[in-house]
Amino acid sequence: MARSMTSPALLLGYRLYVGAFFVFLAAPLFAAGIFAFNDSLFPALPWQGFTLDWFFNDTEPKLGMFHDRRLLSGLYYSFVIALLVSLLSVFVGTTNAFLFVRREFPFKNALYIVMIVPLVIPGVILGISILVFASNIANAVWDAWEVEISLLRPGIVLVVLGQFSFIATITSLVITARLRKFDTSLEEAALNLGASRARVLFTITLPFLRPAMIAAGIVAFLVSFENFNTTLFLVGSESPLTITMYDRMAKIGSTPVLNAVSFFLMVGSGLLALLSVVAQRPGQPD
Amino acid sequence: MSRDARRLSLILLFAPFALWILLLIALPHLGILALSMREKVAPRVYEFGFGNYAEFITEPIYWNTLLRTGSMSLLVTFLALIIGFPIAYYIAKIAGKRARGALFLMCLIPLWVSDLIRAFGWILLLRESGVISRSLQWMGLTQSGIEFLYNDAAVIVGLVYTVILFMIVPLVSTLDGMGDDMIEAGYNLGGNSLTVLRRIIVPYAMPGIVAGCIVVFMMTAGSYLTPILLGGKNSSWFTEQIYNQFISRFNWEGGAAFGVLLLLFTSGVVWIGLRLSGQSLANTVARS
Amino acid sequence: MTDQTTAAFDLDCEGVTKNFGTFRAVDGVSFSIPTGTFFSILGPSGCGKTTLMRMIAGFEEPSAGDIRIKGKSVLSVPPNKRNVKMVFQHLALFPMMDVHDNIAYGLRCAGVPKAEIGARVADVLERVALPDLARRQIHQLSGGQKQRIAIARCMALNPDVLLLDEPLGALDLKLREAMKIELKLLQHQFDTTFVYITHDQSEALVMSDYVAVMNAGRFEQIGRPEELYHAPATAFVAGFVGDSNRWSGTARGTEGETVHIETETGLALGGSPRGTAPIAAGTAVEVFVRPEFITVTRATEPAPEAANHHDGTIDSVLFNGANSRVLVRPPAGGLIEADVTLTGGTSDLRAGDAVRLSWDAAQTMVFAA
Amino acid sequence: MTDQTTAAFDLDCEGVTKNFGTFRAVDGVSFSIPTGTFFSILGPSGCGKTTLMRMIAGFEEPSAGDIRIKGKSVLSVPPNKRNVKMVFQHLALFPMMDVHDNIAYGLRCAGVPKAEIGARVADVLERVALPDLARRQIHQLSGGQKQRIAIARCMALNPDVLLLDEPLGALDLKLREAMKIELKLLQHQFDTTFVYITHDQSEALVMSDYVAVMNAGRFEQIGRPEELYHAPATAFVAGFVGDSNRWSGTARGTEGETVHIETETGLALGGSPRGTAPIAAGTAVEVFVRPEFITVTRATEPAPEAANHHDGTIDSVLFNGANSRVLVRPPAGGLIEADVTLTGGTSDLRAGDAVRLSWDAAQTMVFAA
Amino acid sequence: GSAETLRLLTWGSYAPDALIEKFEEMYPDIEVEVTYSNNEEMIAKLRATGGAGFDLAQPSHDRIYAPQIEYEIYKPLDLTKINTGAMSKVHLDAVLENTTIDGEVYAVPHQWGTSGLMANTSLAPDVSGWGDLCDSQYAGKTSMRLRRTILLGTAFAMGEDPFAAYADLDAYQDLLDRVADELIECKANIKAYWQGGDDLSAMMLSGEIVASETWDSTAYKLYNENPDIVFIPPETGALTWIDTFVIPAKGQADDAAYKWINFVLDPENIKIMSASTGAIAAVPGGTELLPEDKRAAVSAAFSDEDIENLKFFANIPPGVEDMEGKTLEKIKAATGG
Ligand SMILES: Nc1ncnc2c1ncn2[C@@H]1O[C@H](COP(=O)(O)OP(=O)(O)OP(=O)(O)O)[C@@H](O)[C@H]1O
Ligand SMILES: Nc1ncnc2c1ncn2[C@@H]1O[C@H](COP(=O)(O)OP(=O)(O)OP(=O)(O)O)[C@@H](O)[C@H]1O
Ligand SMILES: NCCCCNCCCN
Ligand SMILES: [Mg+2]
Ligand SMILES: [Mg+2]
Repeated sequence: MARSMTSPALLLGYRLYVGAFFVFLAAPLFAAGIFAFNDSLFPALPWQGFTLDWFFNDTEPKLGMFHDRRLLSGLYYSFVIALLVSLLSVFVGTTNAFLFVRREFPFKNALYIVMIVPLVIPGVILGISILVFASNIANAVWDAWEVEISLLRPGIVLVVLGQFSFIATITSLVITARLRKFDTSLEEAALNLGASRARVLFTITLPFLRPAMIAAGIVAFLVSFENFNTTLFLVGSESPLTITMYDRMAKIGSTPVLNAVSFFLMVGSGLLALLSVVAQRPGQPD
Repeated sequence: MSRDARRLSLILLFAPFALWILLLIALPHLGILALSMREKVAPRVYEFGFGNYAEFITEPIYWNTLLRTGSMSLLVTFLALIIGFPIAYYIAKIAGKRARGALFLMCLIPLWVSDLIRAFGWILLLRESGVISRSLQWMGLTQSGIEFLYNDAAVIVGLVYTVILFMIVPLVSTLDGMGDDMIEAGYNLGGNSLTVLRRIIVPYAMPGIVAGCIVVFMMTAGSYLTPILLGGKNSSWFTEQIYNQFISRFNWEGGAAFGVLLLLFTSGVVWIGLRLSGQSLANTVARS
Repeated sequence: MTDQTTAAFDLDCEGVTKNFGTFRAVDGVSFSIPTGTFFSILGPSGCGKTTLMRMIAGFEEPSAGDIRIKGKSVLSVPPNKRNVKMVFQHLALFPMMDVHDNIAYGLRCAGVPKAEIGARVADVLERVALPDLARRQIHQLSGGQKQRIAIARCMALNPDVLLLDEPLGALDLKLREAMKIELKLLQHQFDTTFVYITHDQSEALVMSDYVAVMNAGRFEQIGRPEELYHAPATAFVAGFVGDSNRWSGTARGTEGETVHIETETGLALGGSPRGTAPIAAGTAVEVFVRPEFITVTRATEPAPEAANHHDGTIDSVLFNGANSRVLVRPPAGGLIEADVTLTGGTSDLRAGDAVRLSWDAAQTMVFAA
Repeated sequence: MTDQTTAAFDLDCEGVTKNFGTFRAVDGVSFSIPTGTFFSILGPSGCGKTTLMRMIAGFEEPSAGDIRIKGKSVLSVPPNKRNVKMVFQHLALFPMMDVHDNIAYGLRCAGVPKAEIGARVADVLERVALPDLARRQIHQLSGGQKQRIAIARCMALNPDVLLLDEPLGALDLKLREAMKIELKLLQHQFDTTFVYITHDQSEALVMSDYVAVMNAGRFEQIGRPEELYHAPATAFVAGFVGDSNRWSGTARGTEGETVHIETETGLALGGSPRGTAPIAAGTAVEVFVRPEFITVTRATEPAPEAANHHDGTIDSVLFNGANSRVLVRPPAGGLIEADVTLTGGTSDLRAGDAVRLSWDAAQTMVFAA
Repeated sequence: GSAETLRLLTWGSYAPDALIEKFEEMYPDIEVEVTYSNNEEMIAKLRATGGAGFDLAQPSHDRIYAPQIEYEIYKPLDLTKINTGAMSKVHLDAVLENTTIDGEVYAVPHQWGTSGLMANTSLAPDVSGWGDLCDSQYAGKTSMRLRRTILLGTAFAMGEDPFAAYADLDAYQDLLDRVADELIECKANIKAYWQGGDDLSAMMLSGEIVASETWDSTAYKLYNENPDIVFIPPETGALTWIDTFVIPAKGQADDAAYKWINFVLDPENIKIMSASTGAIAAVPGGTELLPEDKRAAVSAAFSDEDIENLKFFANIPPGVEDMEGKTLEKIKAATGG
């Protein structure tokens, strides 16, 4: 192992550094989480005592998150959006994987780069470009026929499309990587054993891809859930949670209920992340 | 499969990709490109021209902000690399097999919450009445509270925090692929730790380093919430300018021009970076 | 086993050719395999073995020629409808299924009733002597077990022909040795035609009833292992099958059965002409002598009667138990390998010893180059 | 080559032990390697070979014992200061450098002046017979070329000892055969002490001056290849080195040099006691007979004089050119392997033939179990 | 089910849950969905949608005319459906005057309030004018929101009338440049620019700052927490805004929108509303409908003189928004300290 080369003192120093790094990683989350339990109207020291009011209390001024309908509906929209985004992204990620791993077509390498590009375009620009594009179409249609295509106006559909526009790259990369590892002789073996092409797809190839599809779906879900920059420009009246929280922070004032939501999200995402790890390794050493 | 079936299935596989890239990436970007070349001459009267770009060039505020955003993003990228590399190396090469997975997962923890909550957390820690300042007071290290928030350092800390895992992940995966025997061979042939790091580990990890730097740089330059929420009165970020153009000034044309400029600028920086490191997008970002 | 019309040959190929663009990977290959034979195709890497097998299985379409299974052309039969099963080089067991499901897969595809599947899986597992592994995951199997499951998965479908593409390639040395013998026993046991691809001559020789030696897309020779070894039809076969000392040279004249050769290194040899091309004085030739036919005696001791005698000193002794060998350097230069028996006693040959090498003209195979 | 004080032994280990937690991977290993020797460490997977080698190279610290290079203890010398170079199992060539830079790396580390480096790289490339590859990228090399570059990279530094950890493991069969001989020639050529790790007995036997057989962290025997093969000190060595027929059984009594055995399968054998443990009537024993010492004669023909005779029928004939073998089934059951020469003529043995197997008591190695 | 949705685009706290629940109880077919926003974002959103996506919005009275001219994002109101009689005449007239285009009325008033100063009187006793935020004795302990309000306030503090300057945009640009210089110089004095109500409250309550530019409503809330913190109408006059109701051009629930407008005019509902917003309803006696504590805060803040001196935000002519925006950017980007 590569560690054998370092002296014990150096190794200890190294470990301390790594430890400090993880403290750094945890600190803001810890701060955001812990104040959810502070019995105060402001998320700040001094510590006023422990309370669960910011989760469960049902009256102002300490309205708990589970009674705050705006936060709850934000949570709901976030969930719906994230679900749609992950389904769509996993689907397109899968077709892209087959396209780029299995098929030959002109400009394949260049198009593969094109597929990666959305990941590095600033989210703000994705948001505005899609907003402008959709508005232009909708306005043109309106000007021509006085027909309003509300799907092209800021709202859930645009948010989903906007997030999808770069999350699809993530899922494509994850699923493509897995498909590259797929030994095509498995498919030939199945054909050889008498299976039809469709059967091969559903009994061999897709099951092989499943862990990657699940993991990609979860990543897509998390990234969608926390996205702000792109969503900001595309959101209509159905605001997902990040937007709701931002509005709350910037336009109303933060109370520990925001910490409560943060805490709730940390726990939720933590569980989801754990799930994705489990999904990745059901005893398949490949 | 017959020829026709193959062609049909190719088309079916190609369609989602083409629709995605065309409708959500290419046309919208062409759209803002077109929009950016529209000058407003009077309410509801526009004509073609490069006025929005001229405005950018003649107005130091704008290009200063862009340069500031660019240079701070480079700084953040550099810091993320310097801080993240030892961590990635520890995870990939030093931690035991079990600890490795756990540490890797712990690196992903910041991803569990949104930018907003991360920034919120930093605000709670850094502000004058925040946890750090209060703790220092409590320990008697300082009399009055100290403001750690609302300055460039806070922005950099917050940004490094947000992006560092995107540096660590590709680094871990390339370093993972490097056998321990490579490092041992480096020592065995007489190299000291510095030589091994400089001549073997870093060159080997180059694709990962470049991939990490590209993603981190782009994310930083494109970030919005962190610089706004943690930044001080002097800190403007270029995305904020874009937002202002669009939202506060209803100046879509100007905002579009800024968007195009940001994209060109960051792509240019990435291109130069790839050139200098002799890597390509395909063997860096595409692999991680 | 099945109620198909019996044909003399399980598999017939006739002028099978495959072009990839301008490159001809398989070039007019014809052969017929009698029912129940262990048939090997032996050839160097890239000679077209896999391509030929993939055409038989239906994964590639021949550019020319015909392939018949049990006498019927299968050119228009899609791969999933051919009763030719295949064991892949890396076995291609389905990692997401356990052993039972791997074997049941083909049965399910064939629409075998659920109730029967269990019994047939158990039966075939019994026959490969792994009756208890039905519920194991693939990654829990050892290399040899995987091997047998891959065969079982095919055999459950009672194929007319089983194709095996270098199935031992991925195994380690010791296991490969063991599996050689085992594969032969399994073929006996199933009594099905096996077509076995390999580039390892020892595998081909040990297991096969017949071996086809393939080179650059063509079959050079088809025959029993002993024929190939002792009576190679071409220089390629002589060189590829078994170890040989090999020289290039020129024929100097013929005397009865014996042809006199001078090698490029300057050795004068008497050999027996082989192959179809005639050899006269002046013909450029390739000469092969197997190390086990060369007798090594100390220079001080009497050497046996033989057509060829060469003196030299031992350059190295390669002790390898029963298969030990010496490298002898004759004054003319180059090295000659000869098999010796080393007992570890004081009488053993050592590097530096002066020796005389002797061998018969009959063991000196001469081919026109 | 270097101006170090000459010592009788390039490498000495004394009671070297390595514990991983409670597990003892290497257990009191002692040996001395004379200058310029090809020394192999042969043992099954997991026996501690790599661990021992890593301690010599300095990548692990021994839990006990001493390691001396050219007579000086190196325990406190860091790995990059030991003049022991290592060829790794997967070679560990630096993929981001070309051949020249791989070789120059060590020279640069050693502070060799720039001007000299070019010459030394060219020189060592010459010596491994690859003078033209200096500017090739690593991935453009063939397996054998990589091998030689990995050795060249080490040899450029004039090491006292070169360690090689199963360097042929990743190569394919034919190449491995060729490299065996080549490695031995390279060692001659550089005249440096090679310590070679392998689990392949044929590699160890063919190349080495001395072989140490390792098992479960300990050295079972150190000796010349012939000694190990013909006079194994333990049952483990007898079983691990070379092919053997192997039986478990019980000693029934001793008569002069000969001990009488009954195997578990019911064969009565006369053998010669080996190893250090005394064998008396009733001792449980392991018996080994090498296939090449068993003579096969047809039941109808006279068999040679020998202490052991067993009749049986041939179960299978494994034709493998010079190394052909028959599996004979005696009435008592089990299979006995014997080497035979098959010429492809009509007189060759065939499956089903009745034969008699004969071998001497001296070739029947008996160890107390 | 078949419930109609009223998509309300409004200021934070302008749609308290209690009121929404009450409304939904009253009109079970209507579901209210609220998006919090501010003037700029409201207009930006409606511009992006061409006036679609929302059914009712609440920009301030000065933000209706120009956007409507330029983007046509509002639809004319049917005043007959609105209980205008319940509104206070000053505010209604002011709004109608500002938002009537080609004879069509686009907005009616809802709540009004002022922008001015806030100070912790125990720590900063002498704050009286906009310029005091730049007083070096409060160095590092003041704040402002970097929006047009502070531009206007500073202009007044410099003795100019920015609203008058709207008539001549060149002159206005000149004024803006001078304001910018002033504010850039002031930067060193400022701790941070606040964004919404929250950060301001936190900084003020914790004592991190002692004085700031503010919305009066924010100050009233803090007065409740700490009576030392009071709203201070600047000596040049507090800037008065009226937040209105407008119906976006492609609103799809006009009836529900009118219902909401009338609903919040009900005195009982005004009480709930004002308790939440801290602003004063644009109805006769609106101040009376403020909750006790807020009313106290208002009377602590305003003398009659101050009330006299109120300055309504004037309609923003097209183009001004952009000039101001650029000035703000310039201030933000300047490295003042
Ligand atoms: N799809 C293809 N397109 C072009 N050339 C091909 C294709 N498949 C195989 N070839 C070429 O045909 C030749 C024969 O390939 P094949 O795989 O049949 O060799 P092989 O005898 O199986 O070799 P190995 O022992 O290495 O598996 C090779 O030169 C190979 O490069
Ligand atoms: N760092 C370690 N920690 C714990 N156990 C170890 C470590 N390294 C090796 N071992 C154990 O020590 C034993 C010897 O390992 P070693 O690698 O030396 O075997 P080897 O003889 O080289 O085997 P192979 O031929 O498979 O390479 C093995 O059982 C191994 O699991
Ligand atoms: N410039 C106009 C400001 C209008 C402010 N409305 C404020 C509502 C705050 N709760
Ligand atoms: Mg092949
Ligand atoms: Mg090892």
